[in-house]
Amino acid sequence: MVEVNLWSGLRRFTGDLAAVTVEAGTTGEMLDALVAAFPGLGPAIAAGVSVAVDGEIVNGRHIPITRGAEIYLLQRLKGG
Amino acid sequence: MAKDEIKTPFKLVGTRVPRPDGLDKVTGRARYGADFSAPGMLFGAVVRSPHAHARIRKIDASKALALAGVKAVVTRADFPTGLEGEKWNLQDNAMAGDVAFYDGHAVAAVAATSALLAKDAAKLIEVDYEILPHVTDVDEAMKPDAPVIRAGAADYSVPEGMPPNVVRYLDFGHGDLEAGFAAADLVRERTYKTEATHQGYIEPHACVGQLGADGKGEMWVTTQGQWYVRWMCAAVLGLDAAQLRVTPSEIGGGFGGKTTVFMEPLSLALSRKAGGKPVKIVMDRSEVLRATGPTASASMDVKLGMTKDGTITAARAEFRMQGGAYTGLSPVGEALQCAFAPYKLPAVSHIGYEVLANRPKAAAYRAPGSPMGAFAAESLIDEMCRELGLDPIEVRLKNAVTEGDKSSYGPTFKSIGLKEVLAATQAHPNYAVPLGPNQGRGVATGFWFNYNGDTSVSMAIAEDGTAQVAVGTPDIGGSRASLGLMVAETLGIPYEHVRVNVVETGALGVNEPSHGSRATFASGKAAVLATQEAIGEMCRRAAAEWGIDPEAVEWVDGAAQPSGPNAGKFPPMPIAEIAGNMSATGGPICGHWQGLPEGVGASFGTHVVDVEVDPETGKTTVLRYLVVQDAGRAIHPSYVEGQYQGGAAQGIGWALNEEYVYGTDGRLQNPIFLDYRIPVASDLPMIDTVIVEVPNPGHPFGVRGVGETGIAPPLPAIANAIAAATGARLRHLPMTPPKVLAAIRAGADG
Amino acid sequence: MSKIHVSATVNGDPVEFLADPRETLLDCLRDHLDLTGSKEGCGTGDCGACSVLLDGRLVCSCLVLGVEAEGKRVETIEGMAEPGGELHPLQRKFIEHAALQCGFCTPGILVASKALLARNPDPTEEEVRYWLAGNLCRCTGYDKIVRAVMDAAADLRGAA
Amino acid sequence: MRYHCAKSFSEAAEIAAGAPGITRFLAGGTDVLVQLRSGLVTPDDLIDLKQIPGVHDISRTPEGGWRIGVAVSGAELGEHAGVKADWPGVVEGMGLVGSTQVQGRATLAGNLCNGSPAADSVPGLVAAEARVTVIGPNGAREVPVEEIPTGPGKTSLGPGELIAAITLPARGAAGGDAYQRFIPRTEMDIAVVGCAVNLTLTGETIAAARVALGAVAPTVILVPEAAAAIVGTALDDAALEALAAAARAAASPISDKRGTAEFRTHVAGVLARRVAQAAYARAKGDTK
Repeated sequence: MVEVNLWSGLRRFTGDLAAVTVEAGTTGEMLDALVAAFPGLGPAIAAGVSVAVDGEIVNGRHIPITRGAEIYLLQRLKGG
Repeated sequence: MAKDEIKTPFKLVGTRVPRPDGLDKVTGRARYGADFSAPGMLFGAVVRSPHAHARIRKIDASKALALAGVKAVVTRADFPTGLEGEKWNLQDNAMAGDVAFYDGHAVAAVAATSALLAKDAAKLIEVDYEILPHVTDVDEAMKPDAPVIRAGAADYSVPEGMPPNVVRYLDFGHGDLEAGFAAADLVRERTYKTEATHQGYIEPHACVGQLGADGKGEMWVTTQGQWYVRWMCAAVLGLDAAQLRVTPSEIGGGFGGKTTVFMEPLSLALSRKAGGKPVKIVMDRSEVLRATGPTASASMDVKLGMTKDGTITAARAEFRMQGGAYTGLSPVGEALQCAFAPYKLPAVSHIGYEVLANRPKAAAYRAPGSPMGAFAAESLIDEMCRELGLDPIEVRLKNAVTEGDKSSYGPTFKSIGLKEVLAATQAHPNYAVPLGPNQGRGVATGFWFNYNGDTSVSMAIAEDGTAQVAVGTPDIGGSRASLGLMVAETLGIPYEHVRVNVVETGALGVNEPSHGSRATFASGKAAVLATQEAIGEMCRRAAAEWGIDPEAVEWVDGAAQPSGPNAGKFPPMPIAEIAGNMSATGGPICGHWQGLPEGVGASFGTHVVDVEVDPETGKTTVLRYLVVQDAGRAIHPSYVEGQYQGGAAQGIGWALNEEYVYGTDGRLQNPIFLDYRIPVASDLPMIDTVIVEVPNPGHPFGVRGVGETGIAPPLPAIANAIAAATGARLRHLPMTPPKVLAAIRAGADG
Repeated sequence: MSKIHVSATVNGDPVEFLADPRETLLDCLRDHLDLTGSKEGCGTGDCGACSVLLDGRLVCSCLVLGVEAEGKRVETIEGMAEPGGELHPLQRKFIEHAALQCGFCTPGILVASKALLARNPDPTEEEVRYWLAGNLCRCTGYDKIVRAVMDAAADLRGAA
Repeated sequence: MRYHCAKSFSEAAEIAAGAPGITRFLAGGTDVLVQLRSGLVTPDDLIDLKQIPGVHDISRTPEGGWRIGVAVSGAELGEHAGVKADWPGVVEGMGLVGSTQVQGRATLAGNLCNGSPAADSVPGLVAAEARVTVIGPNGAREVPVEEIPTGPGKTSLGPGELIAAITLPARGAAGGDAYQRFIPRTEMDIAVVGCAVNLTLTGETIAAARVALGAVAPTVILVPEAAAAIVGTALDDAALEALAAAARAAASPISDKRGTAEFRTHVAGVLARRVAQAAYARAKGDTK
């Protein structure tokens, strides 16, 4: 199980939960599990989110997530 | 890679070698976007809307097509329909459909046998417009009764009841804001505005595109990312990506503005319609300013709480930014995430609005969003430091984040060098120079995440033991030199024995552009990993020759040598010998790495500027400038300094003079360098630099990426210096003489 | 619109080309003579990337018509190094000081700097900055450019 | 566009008078080419004046002034020790037009005929009481320089008329002139306000003065009230304040992308003071 920290604007889709716990071994599984638990998150995740795992903003659905990892969803970042 | 695995003693990394493309670039041989020609080439010109917002009733190209030598005209009717999201954005921005959304929006394009003829023909294309109401200012565009630019463009994030031009809403933060402000001794809330600025690269966009009826195409183009050009052109035109081969030219500056397409798909569309003849399109400067991607303009509220000793107790930011008539390009999220990133905050709230306006589609510009956020947040921190009589660097040190601290935007920081940067700033002699009358000193800090991105690098050992490296990130500011240094260091061969080639899309897997300060980090890490693969192969070849276990061979100083129990049994086998025999020992020796290089390291910087303000005219002169920034590791210190200096100069321009000026008719009033005033040589002093090195454990040499952070601090640093010199606080960029004078005359607090 | 025949000397070599009267000298150098080292950054004389010497005088070639070159001497970046390839001290110093990043403004700045040192072998920093005020560089912040020019000047004085 | 290379002024005037469409004369070309490139003005006939004998010359007039040919570039003017010694204000005004590169081409006459109220060389010429030689289908005439521009982009030159030369009067003893402009950067900008002052002294006292302002009205203007404020004074603080007030009063600028009317009016006063001090110092013999 990993705890996923959501940005405030997403709470209206999660019954005001700021953090959601899901079962996931990768970033992709984590995003899918979020949408399964809270379908209202679907459009947000489809629109593109950035994921920070243990303080590092990662790209892609393949990034492994270990138990107890710090996970944040961030609004999508663009390069410069 | 753990921290202790970072190599420290280097032979080449950290030296100031000549860049490999230097000779071509000082002799005029280097070929940039407009320097390419092909046999049978036609020339394209683009017809652009003179209106900020207009329905296109009819386009009549008959007079143009009647001119001898005119070969093709394209309009939106020549492009596929049914695109969605960013693909539609790119297509509609490249060529307007029913509506022109901004002054300069392309509405038609023509190809002819000469550039002059194409221009003449463009003038003969008649467009019938129905002028619509327009809005260009972000605050005006936010009003409920503003002209609606694109109904239904808002995404999931926008709650019911917001004004019609709000297309994205952001809301994030943590902690108890009310308690935070209650714990403060001083709470201040201010509003700030920044105007749109352009990246201002000196090389206009240019390309030669060729597309046959068989769907196969070629493009030669100035770009930060050839694969981005490929997917974007393929999307806009409905082509198969792999059938389009995109070759990047040398690039005359990009700063984020050459990470997308504008007229590139038009050249391909014209070529296809002209029987597959190549079509060259070169923008002029006014097209660059009117119709490529500037950055957003912003309107920002910031509220901060601070105790008497300088501890920040709470922060709130509400930012509104327009990024043109299309969604997704206003960097409001990044601005919010960067604004308070340098500080430990028990409570913080960020609110953002992305707003549509009748302006060109914004593009990335060096640390997108960070300069605006820094301007608002760092100006207010400075104002409060002055009010409380506190030293601005001490206050920043007191609140500075370090490894393990929770960031303002959520995640916990890994290794970062902000405290080291602040300490180096405080110790620098510039911070102690006495100031004269009408002079003031300003300090500010900035942040950029840095970025990795899709990366694919191949390298190969040549027959004589020299090495070639194929990378996909165009060299904008000396990255061939830094990549060459890292590969040579890894191989243990002279720097001159490595050639780094920036290659076309057919030669590697997908690479993201040279953006996000990623070229030296990501292509560098990939190049080192690819080189290690080739080294592994060379060790295996040596082991086979010696008849020992490959595991018992190590690579030292450009040669394979037996290690462990076999140490000293055989003389080292140098790379030239292994390479010379490669054909007999198993064939070519190559290395490759592809993926998303993990381990990005964020970079903080602090700037100190001294200015003098003419109290009679409000004109600001920059007397002294210092950039201190954490590079992680400077592979080529001269080009790291160059990034610091260039970022500072762009930020100085943004702070003092650069802005998009729109008339009441919605037309851009300053589309030439005469009036879009970037800094000239006589405007600036020498820009002093200090490279702080807190190595990034995520990179084999400790690189963080240095390109972007440096543009953020100048905006607030100069505002803070002007406040120190005059007592007047400027909260609306640019700080032009009329604005500064008005603020001075209005009293101490404008 | 008929073209006009133009004879000129470019980098010491006699050249001939046919120019539309609307074409600038920059267009003619780039498109008719394949000398693409001079760049167009603005077309309005504000950026200096097209700097050349016309009868020894520093000008923006985008502000000169091609037909005006008739009988004149034009010097461009392509003629700056010795015919055998030995670089001018300015060119060497620009590489040494990392005075270029993207390199697009570099040809114009080198040509302009050469014109400066021809008339002022020992310029101050301020003189260099004002002389080059019409050569925009967006990458470097000018610091390393000014240092390279001053170092090249010192080099040339030493060599003289 | 037809390109003509005139061999004499009368030939140039003849071509121009006979040309049915848009005609432009090419002296330095720094405005004409920009307009051509941007598509703003594409002349039907472009008449190059640079091959006409004498157009590159700067010569002494019998009265002790200077006659400056129409094709003399800013750089050539700046290198002319004689003009520089007599009329440093005129030379520094021209010297502020554009970059070093533009200086290699731009001319006084071109700057004047472009009709910009912000033209940097014009206030100095007006303050110096320069005159221009106009040649046209009906022969030549001499005109005070301030009568040439009539509004933004407009001149009083008739069809077929062109400027052949600009004449500066003799400097005379104890005189000095100066020009300064205000721009947001240090170089490469169009003047937000420009001011030229030309004065002569009797002892410490200003005997005569002319003050001209640029970019505060539809044309460069001569401001007799500003001159009156300093004539008879030794440029004391009261005179300087009266000068500044007169300059502000004479200013009727517009607000545009380069500056607000309020700012321009204020800076007109500031510059008038600063420029008068510079001219006064020169008249007293301070070099530079």
